[in-house]
Amino acid sequence: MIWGIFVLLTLVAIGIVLYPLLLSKSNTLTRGDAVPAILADQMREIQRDMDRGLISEQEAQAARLEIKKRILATTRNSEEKAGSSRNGGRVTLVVAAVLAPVIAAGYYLTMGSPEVPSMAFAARAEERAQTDEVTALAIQLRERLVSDPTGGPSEGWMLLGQTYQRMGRAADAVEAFEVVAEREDATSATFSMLAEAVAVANDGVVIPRAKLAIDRALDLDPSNPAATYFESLYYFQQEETRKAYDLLVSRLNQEEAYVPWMETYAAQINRIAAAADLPVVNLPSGPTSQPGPSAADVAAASEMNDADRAEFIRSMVSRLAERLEDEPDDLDGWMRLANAYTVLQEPDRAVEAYRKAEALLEQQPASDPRRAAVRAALERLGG
Amino acid sequence: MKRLIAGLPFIAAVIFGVFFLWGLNPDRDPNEIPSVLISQPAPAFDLDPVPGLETPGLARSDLVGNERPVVVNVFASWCVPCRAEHAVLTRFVEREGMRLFGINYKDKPEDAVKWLNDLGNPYERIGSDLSGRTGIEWGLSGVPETFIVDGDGTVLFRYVGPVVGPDAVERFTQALKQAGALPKGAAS
Amino acid sequence: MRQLIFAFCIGLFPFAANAVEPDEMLTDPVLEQRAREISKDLRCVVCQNQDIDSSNAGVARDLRLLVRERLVVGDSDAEVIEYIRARYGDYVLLKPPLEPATYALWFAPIAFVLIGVFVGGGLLMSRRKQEAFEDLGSEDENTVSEILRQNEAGDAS
Amino acid sequence: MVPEIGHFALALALALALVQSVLPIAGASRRNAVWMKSAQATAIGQVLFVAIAFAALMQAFIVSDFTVRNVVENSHSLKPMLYKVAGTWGSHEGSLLLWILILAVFGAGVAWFGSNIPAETKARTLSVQAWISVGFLSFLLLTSNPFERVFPPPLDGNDLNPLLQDMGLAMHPPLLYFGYVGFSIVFSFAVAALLEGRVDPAWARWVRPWTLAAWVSLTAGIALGSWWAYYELGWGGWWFWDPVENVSFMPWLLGTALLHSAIVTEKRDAFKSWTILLAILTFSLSLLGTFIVRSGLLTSVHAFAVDPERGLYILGLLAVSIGGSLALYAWRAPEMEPGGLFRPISREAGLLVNNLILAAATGTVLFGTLYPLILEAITGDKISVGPPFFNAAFIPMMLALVVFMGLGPFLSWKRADIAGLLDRIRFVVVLAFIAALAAWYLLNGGPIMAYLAILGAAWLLFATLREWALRIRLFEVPLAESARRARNLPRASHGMTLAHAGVAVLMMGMIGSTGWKSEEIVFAAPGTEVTIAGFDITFEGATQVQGPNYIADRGTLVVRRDGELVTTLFPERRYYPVAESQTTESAIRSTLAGDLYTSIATPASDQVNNAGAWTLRILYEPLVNLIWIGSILLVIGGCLSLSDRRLRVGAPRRAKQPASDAVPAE
Repeated sequence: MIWGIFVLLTLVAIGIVLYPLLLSKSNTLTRGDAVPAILADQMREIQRDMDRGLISEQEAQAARLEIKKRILATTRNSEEKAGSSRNGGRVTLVVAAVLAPVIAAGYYLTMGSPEVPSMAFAARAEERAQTDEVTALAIQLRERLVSDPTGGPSEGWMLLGQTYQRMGRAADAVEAFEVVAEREDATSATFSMLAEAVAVANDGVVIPRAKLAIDRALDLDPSNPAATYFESLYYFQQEETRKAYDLLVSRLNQEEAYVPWMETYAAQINRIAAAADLPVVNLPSGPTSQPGPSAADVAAASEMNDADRAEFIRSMVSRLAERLEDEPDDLDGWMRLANAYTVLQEPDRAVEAYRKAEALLEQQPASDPRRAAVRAALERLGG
Repeated sequence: MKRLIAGLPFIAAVIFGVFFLWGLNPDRDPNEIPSVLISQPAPAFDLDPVPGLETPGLARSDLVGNERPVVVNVFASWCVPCRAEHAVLTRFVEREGMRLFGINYKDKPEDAVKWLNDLGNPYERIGSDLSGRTGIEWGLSGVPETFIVDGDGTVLFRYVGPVVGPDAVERFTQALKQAGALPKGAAS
Repeated sequence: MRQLIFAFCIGLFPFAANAVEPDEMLTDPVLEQRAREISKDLRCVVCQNQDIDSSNAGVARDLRLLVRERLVVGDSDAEVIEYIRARYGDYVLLKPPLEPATYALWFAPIAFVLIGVFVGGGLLMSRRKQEAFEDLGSEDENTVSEILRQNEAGDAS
Repeated sequence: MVPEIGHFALALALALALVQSVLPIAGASRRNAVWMKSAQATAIGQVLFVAIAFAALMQAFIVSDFTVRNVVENSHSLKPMLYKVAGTWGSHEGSLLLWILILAVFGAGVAWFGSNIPAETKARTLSVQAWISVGFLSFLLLTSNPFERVFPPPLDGNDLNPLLQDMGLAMHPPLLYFGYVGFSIVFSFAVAALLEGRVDPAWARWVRPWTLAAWVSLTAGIALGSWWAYYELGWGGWWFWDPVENVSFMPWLLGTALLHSAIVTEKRDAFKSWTILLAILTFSLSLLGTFIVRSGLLTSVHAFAVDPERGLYILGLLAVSIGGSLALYAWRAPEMEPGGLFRPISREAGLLVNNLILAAATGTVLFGTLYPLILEAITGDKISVGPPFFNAAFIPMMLALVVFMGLGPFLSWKRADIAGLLDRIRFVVVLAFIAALAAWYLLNGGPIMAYLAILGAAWLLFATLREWALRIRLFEVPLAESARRARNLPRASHGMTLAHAGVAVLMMGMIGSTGWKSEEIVFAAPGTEVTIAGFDITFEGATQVQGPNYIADRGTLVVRRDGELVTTLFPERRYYPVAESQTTESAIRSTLAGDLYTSIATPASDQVNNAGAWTLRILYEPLVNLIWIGSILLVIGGCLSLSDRRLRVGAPRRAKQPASDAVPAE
């Protein structure tokens, strides 16, 4: 379709260039024709002015004389050149008619994006509805967590924080993560997400408060890639470029196989490298989609725009579910999924997920607090 | 003569063109406002501390008689670029031994206190300029601005806008070194 | 377009203010009038090309207050302007002072007018000689009237 | 898909422009009729393709297609439809596309309507026009592509600046561009004439309608911009001598000079090289304006993002077009024969003075606008050149101009009869003085300059009317005869009368609103009363109202005079959350005698604010509407001249009928 229109436009352009070939040869207007017409009009104008009494007979006479002289001059001038008009050069015209579309097509093929579809705002209602839904869900989730007398499950707060973060409401995300950060069950990821949210809330600056969270995150898990990422960002902002660079590169080198966050790492390393004239890194191309939101996804989310974030949120729950299909032994994963479904008000699925978690908990010591949590949840859900 | 007159517009156009080319120099900021303070004594002022902070207030007398030049930074919690700059200034204080004084410009004290608690407080002294009058004395055109003041109270350098990014930091570092504001043997 | 800069000002300064406000004004109408006039000649340093009298920026308000303060103390208009200039330099004066650096600016209009007088006068003098009336020869006269006749239809309406 | 069609159409337009920039002019020098004729088709083809591109961009704005980066950055789904449409030219890229569209429209206009222009002249002119097209199309495509795509698209746009969400401003750029860019074709005519080495009365006649069309649009555009500033910015000013205003004003001043000097060229075959120079310089100043607005060269309040690469590209275009044309001028102009002779007191001399004053005024504005840059380049000092300078330098020149404006139409060509002239204007001079003295007596105060200006405006108005009365012999012959004479006058003559009278009216508006403006600024709580210019205004409080994409504080002001209700005004202060900016919507009671102008704001001081008070700014601007009325008169006058039949003297048909001595019936 689009190429058909391009062809049509091109044909029109070719037709336009070739059009003079259709014209008759003789009707070229020359100066000798055009100028006296105007001068004659001026003669009439003088007559009219005289009739109106605006100029005297003597003035009119002088003016007429001037114009007559001009008419004579024009006639003589054009007589000299008359008759030399040619009608050749048709080949040139054809060449131009061919060349013009070639230039246009050459430009367009390098600069155009014919593959990108148009998307009118009105046609994207579904996309919007999903975003609105996420917003509504976040509100519901928050209400439930706040009204929970036990302060709400940490997983719920984490989910809320991540949702806020992806909605671009970093300050709210900080609040949510901080609830968990003060609890016993805070993990390394809790702190690295908190650090990210704090940084995003402060225009991307890793302020001391964020640095504290990073330190905690690395204490709990020195291999947390998101924490290292933000630690590096901190040093980068402190103008300690070399340190920032080395941190990222050494963490990258610890991995043997491809993991998705490497893309983010590589991008940041190369940014630093460009600023500080250091060698760039090239990632071996790996699988492009790995299930589950990883820490680096979170890091990447900070560089996303709002729309990307919205997309990210929507897919989060389903990605988690998909991942758990492949990794059915992830206890915390099932807990988180169950919680998410609870919030999404899909009790059946929530129950199902809690059952999976319950099964896995069989292998855990009886004192594991998660047992109680799952039992309580199942009771609430009537499962 | 006639030819000369006919050529005048062309010559004028070329002259204007040269000025335009100069004006397009990317290093030139048409919004930059020159300072009259450079090489002049720092203005007289005496500011109270920010209520709720333990950091003492700032007056002109604090800028005089120091063995090394000191840095005066005008900041405010409502100023977005100040956050980014804060980290850089903190580093200069912690790592390079720069002495930093602050003027808290038209800021609510409680906001300023919270801001400094969040970000840390690298300032030796902070004067609270609630009315903005001291800002005018310094010829302030926006926040943040950073000055280097010599031991005898002469303003040596002024930086308009946040000292953020390699170019700005480089310029600022150069100015600090030139002024001798960093202790000898300091790192970097 | 001017207001785009306001947005900029609001970003830079905490309190989105307005142009002159009643609480800034002096009770003495003569002094107030002088203050307004002075304010119109002072440039708001954050809002490009705007005088402090109409600027909404916070610093413009501070400057307006300062101008009035100086007037109350008894400064002359020139002294007030000098006071501000001492802090912000020539840049704040919307009416550049007459000094060597601005001679070219201030004398340019006069120079332009003088050039005009010179060129115009020269032209008028050179063109004033009386034109000789030379009638066309009869042959030319015929050519012309033939052409005129051909073109008569062109516009007859 | 649609944006891609637009993009491709632009590429085709560039290709056609390339053909048009070479073939016709080569045809003109080699006398090849086919090549020359190709200009007409390509010129019309160009406008077709650029219009397709423009329509494609507009469609993207209308449906909020956020796969187009330009739409994302300058629109929002919630924006009212009208401003979505206006968003098409709200950005640098879109406005440049509009610029190019208008460029193509003028080229096509000459191709379509210029049937009375000889083929050679037309071919050269259109080729030169195509050079400009090639320059700007390549600029657009290489540095500022309006059809850049984003995929996946963001959910919503970043909004257009709320200040631009205003009818006046939405229409202001297209009109202004029509003026700016319209002078391009005059420029092309001038360069073609230089290449051809000939300028004559016929040339002036061919150029005149285009000059007029451009001038009328520019006049309307500037007036509309000024009007917008007046009611949108909230303090009742209408001209600020901002660099951006200046760069649109300079082509207007020179364009006005060109309009007048071309008359001399047309009537008397004189001022030829001067007219050519004006034609080149007028468009050069338009280009300069484009450059300044888009390069960030000067500190100005301009809407376009600054990009040094773009600045360099436009400077390159400027160097080629302005430098090239002026070099050509320096080379060819001295060879032009001087035109007819005239006496120091004659219509020619009057127009010469008019031109010199306008040129000096343009030079002053140009110099004042660029002086800070020049000084900074030379000494590094930064200074400001503001309204006080421009007022001091510009106003006296304009007053001198007004004197000659009144005088000029009385003068006859070649040499005027001084005694007769004095006889005719004596009465007018006396009347003007009486008017000024009456104003002095009645108004009792105000600046001396204002009275001088009143004298000037009165002189101009009376002189213009007197001259018109003379033409139709008003009161000398029966009224019916006068009416017949008025009908028979060429439209251009009425046009001149209207335009000159418009200037007088405009001046009165300016004088009234600057010299006798009154102002009250108060903190108002509900119930506060303010008295200004005979109006008693009661503030009844403010409420918050929700607009389509803004929240506003709306004040209610009841206006009474002598106890009787006059009107109720609702000034607003709007906050646009998406764009995070505020606008002032003043409420104005407009009458011919003056505007009661009100605006509302939140007080700067928290203390006052917390006490529930608002800052009310109430102005009375006497006669301010005369500024717009005068501008409208100027525009109507221009349009009348444009409709003059003489501008369309057709191509000669070889007359078959015998010559007749009869005066053609009119």
